[in-house]
Amino acid sequence: MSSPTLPPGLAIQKADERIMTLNVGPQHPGSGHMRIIVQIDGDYIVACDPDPGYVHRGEEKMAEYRNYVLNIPHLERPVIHDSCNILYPYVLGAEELLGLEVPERAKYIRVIASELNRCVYTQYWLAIYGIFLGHSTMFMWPAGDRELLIDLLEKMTGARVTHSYFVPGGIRNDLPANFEDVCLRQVNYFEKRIKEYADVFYENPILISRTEKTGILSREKAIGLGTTGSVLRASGVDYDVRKKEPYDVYDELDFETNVMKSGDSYARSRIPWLDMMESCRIIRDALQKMPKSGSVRVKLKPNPKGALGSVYKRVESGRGALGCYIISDKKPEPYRVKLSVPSFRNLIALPQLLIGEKLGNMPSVYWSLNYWPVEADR
Amino acid sequence: MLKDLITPQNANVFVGKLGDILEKAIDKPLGYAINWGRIWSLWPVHIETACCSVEFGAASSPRYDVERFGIIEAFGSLRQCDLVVVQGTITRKMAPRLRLVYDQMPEPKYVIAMGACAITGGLYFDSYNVLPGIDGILPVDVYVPGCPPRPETLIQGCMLLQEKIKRMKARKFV
Amino acid sequence: MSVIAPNFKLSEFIKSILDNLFWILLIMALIGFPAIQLVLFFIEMPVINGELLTPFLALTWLIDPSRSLPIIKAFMTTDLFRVAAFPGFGFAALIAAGTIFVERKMLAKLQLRVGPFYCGKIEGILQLMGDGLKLISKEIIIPAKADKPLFWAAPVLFVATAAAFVALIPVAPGWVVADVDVGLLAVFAVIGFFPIITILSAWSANSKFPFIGGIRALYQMVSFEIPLILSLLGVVILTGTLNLSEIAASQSSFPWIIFLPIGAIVFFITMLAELERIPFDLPEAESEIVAGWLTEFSGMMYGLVQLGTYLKLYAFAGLFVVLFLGGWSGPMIWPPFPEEIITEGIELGPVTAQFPGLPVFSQEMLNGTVWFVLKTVGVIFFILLPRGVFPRIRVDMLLDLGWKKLIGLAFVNIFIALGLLYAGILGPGGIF
Amino acid sequence: MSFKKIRSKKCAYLFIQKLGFKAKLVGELAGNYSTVVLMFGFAVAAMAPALVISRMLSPRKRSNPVKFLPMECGQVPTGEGRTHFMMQYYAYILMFVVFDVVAIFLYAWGSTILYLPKDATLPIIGFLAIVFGAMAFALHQSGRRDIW
Amino acid sequence: MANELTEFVLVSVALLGIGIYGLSVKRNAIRMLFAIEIVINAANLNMVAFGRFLPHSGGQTLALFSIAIAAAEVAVGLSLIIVAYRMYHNIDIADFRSLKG
Amino acid sequence: MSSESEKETVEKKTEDAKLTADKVSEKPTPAKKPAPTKEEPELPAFEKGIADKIVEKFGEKTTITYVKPDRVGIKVGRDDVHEVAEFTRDVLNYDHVDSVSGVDYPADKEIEVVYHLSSYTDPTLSRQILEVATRAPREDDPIPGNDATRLPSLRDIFYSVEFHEREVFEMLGVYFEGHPDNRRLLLPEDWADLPPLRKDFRNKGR
Amino acid sequence: MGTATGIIKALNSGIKHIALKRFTLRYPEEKLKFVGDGYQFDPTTGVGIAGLKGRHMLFHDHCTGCQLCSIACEGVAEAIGMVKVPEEWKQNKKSIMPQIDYGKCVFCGLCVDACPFYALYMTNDYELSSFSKEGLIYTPAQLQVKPTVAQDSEIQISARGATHG
Amino acid sequence: MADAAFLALSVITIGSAIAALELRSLVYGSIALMGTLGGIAGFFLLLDSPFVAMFQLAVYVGSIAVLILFTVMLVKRELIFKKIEDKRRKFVGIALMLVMMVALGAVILDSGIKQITTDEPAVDFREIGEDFLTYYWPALILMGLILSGAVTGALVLARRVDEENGQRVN
Ligand code: SF4
Ligand code: SF4
Ligand code: SF4
Repeated sequence: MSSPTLPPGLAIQKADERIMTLNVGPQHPGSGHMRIIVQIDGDYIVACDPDPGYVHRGEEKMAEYRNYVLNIPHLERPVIHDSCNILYPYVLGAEELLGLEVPERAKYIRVIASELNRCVYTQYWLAIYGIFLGHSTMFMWPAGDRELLIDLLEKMTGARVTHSYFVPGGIRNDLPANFEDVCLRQVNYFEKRIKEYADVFYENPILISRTEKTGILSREKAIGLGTTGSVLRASGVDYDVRKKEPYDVYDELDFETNVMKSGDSYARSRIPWLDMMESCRIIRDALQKMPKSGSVRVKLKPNPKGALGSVYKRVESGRGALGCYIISDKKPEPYRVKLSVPSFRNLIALPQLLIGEKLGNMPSVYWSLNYWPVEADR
Repeated sequence: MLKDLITPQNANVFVGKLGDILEKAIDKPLGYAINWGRIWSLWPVHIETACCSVEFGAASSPRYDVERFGIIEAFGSLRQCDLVVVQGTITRKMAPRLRLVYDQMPEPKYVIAMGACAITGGLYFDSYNVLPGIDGILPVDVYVPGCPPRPETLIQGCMLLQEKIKRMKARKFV
Repeated sequence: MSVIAPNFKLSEFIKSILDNLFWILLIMALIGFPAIQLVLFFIEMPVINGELLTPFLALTWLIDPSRSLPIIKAFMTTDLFRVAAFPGFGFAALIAAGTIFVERKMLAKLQLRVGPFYCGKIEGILQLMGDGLKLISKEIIIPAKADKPLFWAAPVLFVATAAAFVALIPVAPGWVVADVDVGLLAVFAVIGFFPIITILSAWSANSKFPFIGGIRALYQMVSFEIPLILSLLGVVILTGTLNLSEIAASQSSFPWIIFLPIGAIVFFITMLAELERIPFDLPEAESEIVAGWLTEFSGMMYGLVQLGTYLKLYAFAGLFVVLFLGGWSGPMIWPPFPEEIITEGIELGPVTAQFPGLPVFSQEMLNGTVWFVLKTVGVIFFILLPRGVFPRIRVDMLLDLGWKKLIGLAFVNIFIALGLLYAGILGPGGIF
Repeated sequence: MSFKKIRSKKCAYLFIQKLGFKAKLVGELAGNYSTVVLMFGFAVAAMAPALVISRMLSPRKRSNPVKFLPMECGQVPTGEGRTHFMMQYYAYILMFVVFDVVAIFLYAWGSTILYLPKDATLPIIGFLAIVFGAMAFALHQSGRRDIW
Repeated sequence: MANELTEFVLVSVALLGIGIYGLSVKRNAIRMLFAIEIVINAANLNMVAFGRFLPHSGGQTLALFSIAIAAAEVAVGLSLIIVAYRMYHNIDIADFRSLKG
Repeated sequence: MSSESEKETVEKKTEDAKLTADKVSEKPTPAKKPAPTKEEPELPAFEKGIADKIVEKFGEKTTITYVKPDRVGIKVGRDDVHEVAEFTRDVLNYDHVDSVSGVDYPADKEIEVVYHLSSYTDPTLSRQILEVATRAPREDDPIPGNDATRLPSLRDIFYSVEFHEREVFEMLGVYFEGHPDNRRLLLPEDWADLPPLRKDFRNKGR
Repeated sequence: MGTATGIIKALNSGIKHIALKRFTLRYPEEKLKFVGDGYQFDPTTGVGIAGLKGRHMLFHDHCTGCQLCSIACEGVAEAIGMVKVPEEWKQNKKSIMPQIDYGKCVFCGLCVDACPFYALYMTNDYELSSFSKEGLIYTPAQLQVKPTVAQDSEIQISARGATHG
Repeated sequence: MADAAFLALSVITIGSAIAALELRSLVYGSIALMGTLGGIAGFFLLLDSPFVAMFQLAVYVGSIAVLILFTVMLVKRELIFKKIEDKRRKFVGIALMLVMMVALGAVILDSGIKQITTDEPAVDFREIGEDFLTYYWPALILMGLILSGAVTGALVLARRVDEENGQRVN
């Protein structure tokens, strides 16, 4: 992990004179909820310092005051549009600590909900990626098609984004009547729609030439930096928690992981799109294999107490492996909850990727890291 | 007799009266027109403060499309904007920046507090890093509750704001 | 808690307008008409219909509509009318306004949404007015360390330069503000002013993002000026004139785009770049440099820059039409005026008033204008379309495109034109 | 000379209705251009009031000095706005200055080509060849990053 | 008034004078470039004026030629100034004298 | 150290938990697909092997906290953590750190920092998480960066801990020696209170 | 040439979309339908499942004033406060009932889950924006009001794209 | 009309020429220089040579002025607003200027130039191109060489020599 070097021809004579410091954010269309301090020499970025923490709300501290159930609304707030997935490891861990056993049907419904949520997240990410590339249609189409799945989730859980759907011991309420048909119809249409993105986004020569060969993260670097999710898989490492360490019923479902070798922004932006198609496949498969009836939730005692010990659970969220480390000390409240979030893990790659890039590549490289600032800040 | 009437004082009074009448006459239609323009062209500033920005984005997506109300999202610079939608939690790190953004915007400007966090702190009422609502730092015009508010609720909030602008005085003085 | 004043009623609004009308009429009667008379007495008047326009005559003409037509016609031949209204500023601003509306609606349709809808009841056609009124009543912020004269002047100069560009575009045979015999060169000269205004305004704002944006704009406009100039040389070679009206007239049988498609494509791309439209909107790339050189402009200043941009868009589209699509030429679709209108004029029902010599514009001119507007709108559509389809490109790619690919293509175009000329297909003694 | 000859010979080339109007008096031709200036002036005269009216109508609050700082993404700005700053593409501007001349120069040739014998194209071909050489070199140079 | 050659020549003489004043007084390299431009323009004006009054195309032709050369000169001149500025961080001609050694 | 007794209880409890967990994971897969989860009985042996390797190398310096399916926990003294990390990277093939969590134990007057290691390159380790815990002394009146709460930084071994360690530094006041960039990350620039994740820092009203 | 075909393809796709139907839900005129196909909402009583993100509805005759909802909410957002209701309502012995501050409520539905007497439900009435913070506090009397359900749009998929109808 | 235009142009040209040299800020100086160049273009128009006039506008104002502005913005902010001139030489310069103007003016007014007036039609701009391609073609080639040499030389000059130890400190 040698320190990044400047590109040839960029040695600077008098640093104070030619370098301009730009604050990108927090009020900036290309920063999200964070600030990136970049220093540019002409058109080239020579130094970059991400400054997250604008949405740091102390979730982990607050989780120490609430019992296992009341924590649920809190812990899904970091990624409200991927709320099923961010709750997933916590719920799995809490189930292990509380010694609960989830009914079969609930497991399938959880998988469906989390895959739907993954698509919803990815579509939103794609939409913002469009804004960052100056492509307003690329914002509108995914943001619109995303609503199809949000509609499904709304039918399942009653809420558009913050579902609070997973609880220790299962899910909160059963699927509505006639859900399978509606789900199949809308997911099929959704899949058809996202395939249409190819012409305008992914095979658009301008987009390709803008993102290809920019911000290249080599395989070794990707591993060494501990990146995860699409960033990792774009660099040629085939690692998906759903495959490697299947939780719930993922080992019974039929899907592939997508890997690309090049490790540039283009690969990083294309992998989530391919993943969405796999998600559609998983949803259809799960709808088929799901037991048609049965209980979906084990009844919890009020204020359940966790067993003494600790668990570390992880799942594959829309951004990558999401771990949850819970320490319990036999009280109704967990002693410590730590979310190991993929955004925070991917953020470390940002300075590495940006230095030496052109200023025009900054938004695309930054957002191709599949970064959601609120999650990183917790 | 007529000569007595035409004095400088009387002329002054006459001109003053004329001015008053003119101002009154101009004030209302002009104010109405200006307010009408302001109603239909609310450009929100691009500041995301927390997770409510997801639903703010959804509100400008094709399904809800706030551009129907003349609200365009894609404005980069705060100098051209007139609406701050505080999209959620204001942390102690963000608060001074938010205030600065508000200060740097041109008059007239409006504030919508979106989400429980922006109104009272919401879920984070006991967090160490979150402000209990933004009333302390910005004058809020409309509160939009929810966590996050549905886009419909946000649109309803915008309509309330339009209603409010309609009833505001357009200018202090000509 | 905010206090809300009672609602403002539409009836009061109407009443206040009536009030105003009353006052305006009163002031007109008391001050306006005497003033006009005075002016008419002291100013040299034109001769219309063989009569010297004396004040009394003018008054009678004001009363009798049929006699006022000559005045209008005489006014329409003046430079002021051309500059302010028809082929000049008013016409261009109207098309620019239409463009903004169409752009928003079309983009919305492409993105499967509605676009402006509620402002102005019918599909949001008054949206632009709303924006304009808002902008004009918005505070203008001048940054503290800005260079004030330049900062104030930049938006106005921008509009003015765009207007000067508009002045060179012929709309119909004989209807052009400035019929200049080196019109094409004049166009290049005017285009050359935009980078200067941009960089000056960017420099004057004394802020980082405008400065970067201004420099980007400069690079962009400057680099694409050369392919722009070269891509039009083909047309000049084939017509042998630099006068835009003559170039347009030379295409009465077929437009040059048939023979010089490469030149047209190159010109179109450079046009997009000069207009700073997506995919070449780097100077305003909001995700990189906030709003580029417009970052510090607030209120009406921003509005003026937008107006200038769209005037420029109209002018470029018009130039494309004139150079490659045959300008105003097209089959006659305007219905001919009935004989009696031309000779006798119209009789208006109960109040018997005759308007002899009514068709203020000739049939050819109206037809030409219709064709010109139709073609321009078509070109504008194609200028607007990429905004929905392409992302923004990067500075180095842009410069590469301009300097390597487009200049090469422009020379290919020149050699095609030369080949056509020397092979005897076009030109003196050619087949066509 | 040849140009006059062709003009008198009645050009068979029908596209051109008339050849350029020639001024008898000094400054006669300038009248055509005055309308461009008039248009420029009209736009200034019409748009400057817009700014003035806007200044009159708009509410103004200047109590806050922060408002007049340069805008920098919600951050109190640091450093100089107009820094000594340059992008790496200075070479393109240098090239522009030279090739702009060349490009407009070609119009002197392009607009006369109809009236000239064919062998008059040779000098311009030579000229272009030289300029192409220079341009190739310049483009090669401008690809370098260290020019600014 | 404008129908006479003399006026144009006089204007050009005035410009020439101003240019020479600038060249002799200013030490700012960029200002000196301005002065040079003014002198060149005075010359161009003369050329075109004579070309118009003794109707001959040579005047305009030479003026075009001169403008083109001026563009080349400015490009080289500014490059020189930039090189010098990069070395000395100043644009004072007096500082550049040490260029010679 | 008083934590030993606690550790034993933890071990017992986790064994119980493991049993229940086994039961849970056996139930839903009766006969559908035997393939992927077939080696489940052997797995603890594999994890045991990892644990044994560490114990073999370091002996007394490390203690095994627990061995569960796919999870191994070890505990190291603060002086040896660097060495152990190097060993896990070079010999055991763990190549990155998933998460770094700081846990405050006011009763023990210690702060624990837990590294969760996992591996992308070694396919046999893809299910594994190795938990390396180490403890630093805790001070009641912390002056972050300038007191005894210090640990060696693992950044030169696992680059991926860079931001995590910055976070732990500001959240618990553990100074990492050898970390090049011990700056504040998430909290406001003017934060002057206790590090917030310490147990004696109370949220308002709680 | 790949570039050219790519550009043409993109333009083509863009133009094709101009012909598609608009997806927009024209909100103030149309509202999303929560009734029927798959939605978990009971139009007759006006109540939905606990996750539904609308305001609450309180059945006065069921509420016993047991404060369980308030206790549940304490861990979430402290949105519920118990207030005295007029004695003459005679709904429950302590004559206290929940009052919800929607400036704080996050619509998690945990209070609904917590209520043992099925007195508290969530509805689909989401139009809660207000000019003032006080306007966001809903007293038991306001909570009793049954929301009107005049909503009829849902996503429909046809050959010319998805629409609301 | 033409007289008024001539007067206005003279004032603009000479005034802005003085301003270009004397204004404190280099940026405003460049703007004033643009005024001079534009004024000269106006004279060209008055002299019925629109091609040259437009050439002047496009080349001088459109590109040379841009290059100058750009270079001005490249130098340090203090230098833009600093007056660098010789105090001692100032009066000498002014005297030189006046002497030259008076002398040349006297010569001109004295010479036969005053008699030259014309009624001939102006030269058409197409004749310029014709000239270049026929009579002046060696000059055209020469110009090509000069321009090529200029761009090559300018680019070679503008290249920055990297310093080896110039790594930035951060
Ligand atoms: S109100 Fe809810 S969604 Fe909005 S910022 Fe707060 S927690 Fe996030
Ligand atoms: S609503 Fe339910 S939980 Fe709340 S006080 Fe009434 S009965 Fe008790
Ligand atoms: S929905 Fe949640 S936040 Fe709202 S009152 Fe009920 S428990 Fe409290």
